Amino acid sequence: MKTMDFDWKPLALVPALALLVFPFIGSGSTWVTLTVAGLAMGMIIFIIASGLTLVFGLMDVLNFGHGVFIALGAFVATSVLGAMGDYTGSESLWINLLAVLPAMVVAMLVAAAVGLAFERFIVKPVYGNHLKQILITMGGMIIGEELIKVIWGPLQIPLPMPMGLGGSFFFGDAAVEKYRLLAVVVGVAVFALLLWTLTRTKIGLLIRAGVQDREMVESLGYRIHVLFVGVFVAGSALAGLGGVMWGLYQQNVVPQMGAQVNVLIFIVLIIGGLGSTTGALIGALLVGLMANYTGFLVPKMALFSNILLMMAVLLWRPQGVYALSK
Amino acid sequence: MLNRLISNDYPRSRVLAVLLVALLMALAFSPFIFPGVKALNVAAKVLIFTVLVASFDLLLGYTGIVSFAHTMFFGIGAYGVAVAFTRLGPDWGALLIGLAGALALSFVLALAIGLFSLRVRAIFFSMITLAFAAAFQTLASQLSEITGGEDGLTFKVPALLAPSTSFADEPFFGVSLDGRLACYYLLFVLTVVLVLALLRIVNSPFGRVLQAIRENEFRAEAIGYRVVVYRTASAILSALFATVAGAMLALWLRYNGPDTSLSFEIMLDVLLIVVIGGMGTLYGAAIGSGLFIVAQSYLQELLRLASEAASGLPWLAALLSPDRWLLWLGLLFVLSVYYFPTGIVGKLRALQPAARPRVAAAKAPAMK
Amino acid sequence: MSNDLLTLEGVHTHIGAYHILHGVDLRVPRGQLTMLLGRNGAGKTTTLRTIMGLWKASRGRITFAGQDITALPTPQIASRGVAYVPENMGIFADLTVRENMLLAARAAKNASQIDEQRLKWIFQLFPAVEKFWNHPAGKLSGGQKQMLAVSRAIVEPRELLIIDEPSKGLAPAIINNMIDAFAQLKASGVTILLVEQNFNFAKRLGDTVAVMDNGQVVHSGSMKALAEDEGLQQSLLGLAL
Amino acid sequence: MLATQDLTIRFGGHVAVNAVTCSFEPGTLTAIVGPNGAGKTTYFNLISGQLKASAGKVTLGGRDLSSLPASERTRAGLGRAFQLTNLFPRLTVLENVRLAVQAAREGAHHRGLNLWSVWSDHKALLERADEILESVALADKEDELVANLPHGDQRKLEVALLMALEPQVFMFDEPTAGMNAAEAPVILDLIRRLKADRSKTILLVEHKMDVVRELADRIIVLHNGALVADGKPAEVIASPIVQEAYLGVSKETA
Amino acid sequence: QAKGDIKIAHVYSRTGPLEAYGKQTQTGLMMGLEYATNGTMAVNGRKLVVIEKDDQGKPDVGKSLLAAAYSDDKADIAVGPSSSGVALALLPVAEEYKKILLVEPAVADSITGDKWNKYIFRTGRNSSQDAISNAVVMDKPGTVVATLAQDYAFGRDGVKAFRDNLKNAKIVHEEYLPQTTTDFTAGIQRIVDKLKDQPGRKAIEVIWAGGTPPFNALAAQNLKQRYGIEVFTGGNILPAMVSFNQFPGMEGASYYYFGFAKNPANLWLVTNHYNRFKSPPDFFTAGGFSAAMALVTALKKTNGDTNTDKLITAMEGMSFDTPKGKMTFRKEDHQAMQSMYHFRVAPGARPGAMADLHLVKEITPEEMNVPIRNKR
Ligand SMILES: Nc1ncnc2c1ncn2[C@@H]1O[C@H](COP(=O)(O)OP(=O)(O)OP(=O)(O)O)[C@@H](O)[C@H]1O
Ligand SMILES: Nc1ncnc2c1ncn2[C@@H]1O[C@H](COP(=O)(O)OP(=O)(O)OP(=O)(O)O)[C@@H](O)[C@H]1O
Ligand SMILES: [Mg+2]
Ligand SMILES: [Mg+2]
Repeated sequence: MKTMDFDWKPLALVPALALLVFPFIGSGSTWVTLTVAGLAMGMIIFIIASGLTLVFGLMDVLNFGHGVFIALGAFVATSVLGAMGDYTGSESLWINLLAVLPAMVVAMLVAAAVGLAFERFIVKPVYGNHLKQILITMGGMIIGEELIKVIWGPLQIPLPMPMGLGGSFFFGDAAVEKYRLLAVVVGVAVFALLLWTLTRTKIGLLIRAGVQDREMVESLGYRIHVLFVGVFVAGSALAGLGGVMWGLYQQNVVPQMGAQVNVLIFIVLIIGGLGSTTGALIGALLVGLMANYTGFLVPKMALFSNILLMMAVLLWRPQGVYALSK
Repeated sequence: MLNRLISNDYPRSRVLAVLLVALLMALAFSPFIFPGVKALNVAAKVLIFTVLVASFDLLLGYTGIVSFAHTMFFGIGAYGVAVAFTRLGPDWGALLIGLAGALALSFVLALAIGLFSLRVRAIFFSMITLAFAAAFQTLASQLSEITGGEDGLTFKVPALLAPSTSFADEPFFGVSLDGRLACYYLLFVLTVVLVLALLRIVNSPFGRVLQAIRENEFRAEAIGYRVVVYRTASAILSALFATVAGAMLALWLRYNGPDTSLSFEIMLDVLLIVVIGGMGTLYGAAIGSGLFIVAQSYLQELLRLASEAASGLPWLAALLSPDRWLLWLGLLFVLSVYYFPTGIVGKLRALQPAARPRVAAAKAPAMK
Repeated sequence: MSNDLLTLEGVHTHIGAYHILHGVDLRVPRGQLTMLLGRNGAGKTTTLRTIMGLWKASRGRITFAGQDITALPTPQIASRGVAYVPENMGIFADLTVRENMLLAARAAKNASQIDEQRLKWIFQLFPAVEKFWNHPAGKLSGGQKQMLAVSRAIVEPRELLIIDEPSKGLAPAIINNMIDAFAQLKASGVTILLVEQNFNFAKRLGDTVAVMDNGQVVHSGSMKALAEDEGLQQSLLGLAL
Repeated sequence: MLATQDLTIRFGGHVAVNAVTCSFEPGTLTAIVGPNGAGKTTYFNLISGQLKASAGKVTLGGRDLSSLPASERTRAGLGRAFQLTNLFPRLTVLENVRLAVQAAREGAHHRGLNLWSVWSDHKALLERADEILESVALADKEDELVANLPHGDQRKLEVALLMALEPQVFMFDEPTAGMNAAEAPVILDLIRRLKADRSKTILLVEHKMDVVRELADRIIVLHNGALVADGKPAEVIASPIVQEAYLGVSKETA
Repeated sequence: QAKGDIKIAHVYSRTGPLEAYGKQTQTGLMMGLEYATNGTMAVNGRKLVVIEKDDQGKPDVGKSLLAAAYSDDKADIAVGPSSSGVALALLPVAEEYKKILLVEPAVADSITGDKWNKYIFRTGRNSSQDAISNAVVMDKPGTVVATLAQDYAFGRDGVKAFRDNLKNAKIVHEEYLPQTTTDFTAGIQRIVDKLKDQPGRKAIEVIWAGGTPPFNALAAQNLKQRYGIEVFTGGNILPAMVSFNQFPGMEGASYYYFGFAKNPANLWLVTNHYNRFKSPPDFFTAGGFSAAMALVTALKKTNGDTNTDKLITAMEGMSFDTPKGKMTFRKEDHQAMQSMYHFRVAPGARPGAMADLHLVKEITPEEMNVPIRNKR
């Protein structure tokens, strides 16, 4: 009665890629800058994708509206941080964090609340039907984006980084933006929390079972709907958090930002394989690294690096790096 | 005769039949019933979308493949014609060369897609096509030497179809007989022919196998159908029809650019029309296109009126602002998936008491 | 309180536009094994699903342990002590056998918390469950899936077991085991409602019997009476036997 | 003649079918029995091409089918009904059968590759489909959507599809499971008629021993993937391995 | 035949990606008409009516809307659109209907270049004017420059025009990044690797429109302190220039900034915009305003006659006042010659606050040699 052995190969992809490109880049400091920035970027991508990993991976709901929650989180952050100018303007990192933390919390709460409504009115009737999910969540996405425009206006709004978080740490010639390190910390926390919930509790099992045969799970006495709502809300909240991180990174927000990241997130999930948090993390890290390396070595290909990466992974494992048996 | 023309596939609902005839008549006489440039543009767009959506329905509704790369073929058709006219000048030879080139490219890509669709899970496949469509659009705007990049291509069409050509000095029933009108009727005839051809295909033995594959691919293989072959053929056919629709678009607009024929918004429109009209029924494509395009074209005007009426309530006025027309389109999207899971055609057919005359009608002679 | 653990009174069920059950009356006496027989399409499965709340009764009343459960949602019905094995077995194909069992053992947080005695008992009845413990359940053979489905229903003590055709696809040896299992369960006070096509199986186990046709119960009585009464069997032959 | 030679499949470490060599003559009905999980369905899957063998060969009339996909094997004459019902749920009963007839028969419909005729013009197919539905007593339900059929009728339709394929070799996987005693005879009659034809090869997986006793000319026994017994029904049933491992006369089961 | 209303169709992005730009233009246009007609909204007794058309940023939509405006709505003259792509598609429509299209604010050179026809006028600046003024700002001997631009026609044309107009400084590297780039690490790294060991003054010229501009990423790298690399760029709309404040002292050349020009029109615009919207006018507000002033000036010259040929004659070579001072439609290609502004980001600028620019010098039209690219 043992669980299966852990599959290390995909995990090794990340260092393998980094080492593989080293000779092409030549300069050590450039390599360090690119690699560290790429990994940290991967972490940010992981954060924005993590909510969808939950919802798509566990509940098999392909939520095209996920991007809206990202945008929502970012817009809420502009309001919260805007109201806390004293804190963001301070040079002290700790006081800055005092502003960023509430922004994150509020963004997550708002996204969660909207997620609740989204689940009830949009997703609930279409569980188990991918096509309808795609259609209806796209409708939801359009509505959400327009509502953001109604509330915050259609314009790009600046979301300035708090003073203390700007700038970089320098190690010789290599530069690492401070903000990216914060992203790594947040990303690792999200990852650990997700992993714990999914592997140490029955929740993950129940949801996977519920997706395959909802009636049977109910017949066993579980209120699957409550669970589904919970997961969806959690996924939305994570998207909200991702929105804050993404918005702060770009330092400006536009209502379309959600739609802009959707494809990226999907690619990460495909690479990672359905339902695997670890897979999503690896997918995100690979995407982050790959973007920087191709951007440096063959900038013309940078636009297509994600797709090439995805194709390569799918040729190796058609179900993504960590596929559940299907 | 009619029977053969529509491949024995009757609307199976009196209301639907009336709607279809009304739509056909409206499109046939549109220039005379609804004068004005805008109305003619709307009518032409209905024609083009009817072909595009019907071709997509072959893939989605009949074969059960969810692909987001359909606009890619639409774009290839449009670019084929646009590039040919730009390079070779506005004559019919250019049109043929452009269309042939586009069809060839679509064929190859669709073949690849069809084969690929078998390798990965369906849901993966649709996400991958999404990424591909996005990449293709980027590619089109990157190759500005050929495609005109973001700015697209503006070009001239053969004299017969150009707006400046006039066939009669006097207007006919208030409509000037110019190249624009000729172009409209070219599109009209093409649309009728293409839709009837598609109708024949979905009602052929081949079309029936596609439905079986949609329902249960595994079993279709087990009773002796090579799923790869049928799926790929369906993907290719659907792509070729979409390519022609794209060529029609370019011919009508005398312009093409990445957003015009490749944008994801068009894909969304197509999806929505398929759903509103009713998946797996080609008539739905026609009815859906008619309704949707007209609604889309006049929604902003409608909202302007509504928002003025609601000016007492600022928040409502903000929601009803014509600038927020997409909001209402999105709502329409959600509601139609909610309340019209089988689309307009499905709803209308369900209203008709004689629910299954198709089999009965087809079988009656066979029983003797 | 009556001796009936479960009663259905004049239950009607519609599925979409179809009217399937036309006033089903059924009593399942406490501590007994009740067989529900009837030809294909008689409405047996529909009756069971209606009891479980998976389809809602459009008219009539269903009570469990004296309380009205007609309008309760499925999870609440299950939580009152009802276990259900559906016709299609309801196996979670992507989960392992262990995970399937763990979900059925609602009190257990992980596999080691499943009642060991009971698990041993199940392993002995259905060896395949132990053998494939860490395998994806979707890969099991047809009969193995059926065993898993029944195992899930009995991994925790329940008051009422509702099972739709447990013997289908099982090898004779396993059918024997299953009969043993039901007998043991019954002895421990569990009430069982079985739909069964296999009359031999039914004969050996049933205390009471109800025969359905056209969405109604057309006969009910004791199994013994039916088994001995050739004439009755004859008249119900087309329906059930 | 259908034959398998050293047919084997492994799933990870588990050998589900282990070097089974056996041949089946036209005109005989061979029953395949064995405990649950013995590998019977998997053996069928290997023959009809749903699974690729790890080793071994499948031949029909001397022709090696091992590398062909399932659809080609069906066309070569192997017909198969499934243990777990596997139909086209949102098509009508008639359409399900018609599709199978279309797949099996040559004709102007080119086995479904004809894009330019109307399906209902191919009347012969419809007639044949009707005939088959009559024979399994489903004719009155031909316009129903399969999804709405009760389980028992779906089992019948499963058999009807097999009939429609008009194969050389008929493989039935528990055709009467979930069918009641009044309905099962329809299917059993069909099998009897096939048997009477004397030119068809029939393979039957069945757990109901009375059915096996009555129909089988020969029984083979699979146990843990291996062929452990082969012979006349009476002998095989009496053999200790069947008595113990299968019928459970002694309590030892695998 | 001076009777009836004068219909002006304004085709712009009320919705779509350029919604923000389009709305500024519309506001500016309306305010400009108001200012130019002294609030009467009429010329020679003929009322000016603006018909708004939403092109959604789509060339095909814009095309059919403009055709409908000329033909169905009988518009006398059209203004717009927001995007260059749409503008290029509109040009033939104006020719087809033989009506004037006053392009504002689309910037592509080809609009008044090889795609031009005689019905096209433009009040907006073109890419060359942008690039030339930016070149003027940084063109000092001994300067080595790397450009950072978006990889599409706008970016490449911009760099080309910029390069053509540098006399003294030397371009050592051109970096093109996808329009949608959000992570600039690799691109900046490539530039830094190229520039850091160069002698002399080192500069990066950023040519970026829309999307996420690279300024934050550049700022985070401390390039000035580490390698002595300076950053230059053109102006932008106010929200986009918030990130400029991370580079106190950064220089560049801009089309408009509300505090720069001191003339009655700008004074009126800034005051009234503040009063009505509680914010200063922006880039495209000034553009719309200029277009309105051009129209009214032309109509006054023809005494309210909207005959296209008369208008063209009136407008060719016509000078008119705008919030940016005097502009003149060059006869050859109908491009409005206008001033640009050499600016410097205020040394004490606070990150996150609204952009705070100081005027270094007005670059007058005479100082810029804007090439004529059309064929007449
Ligand atoms: N989803 C459905 N939609 C419409 N009708 C249905 C549906 N499911 C079942 N039916 C119909 O309800 C009737 C009763 O079906 P039910 O499955 O309850 O029969 P059953 O007695 O369990 O038969 P079996 O022994 O074959 O399992 C049948 O006539 C069937 O056609
Ligand atoms: N795809 C697969 N992956 C892994 N194991 C499999 C797979 N398919 C079948 N098996 C295993 O192979 C064995 C044989 O299964 P099979 O379905 O052939 O049994 P069977 O003899 O038909 O049993 P039953 O009478 O219960 O239908 C089972 O133990 C099953 O778990
Ligand atoms: Mg049943
Ligand atoms: Mg089996």
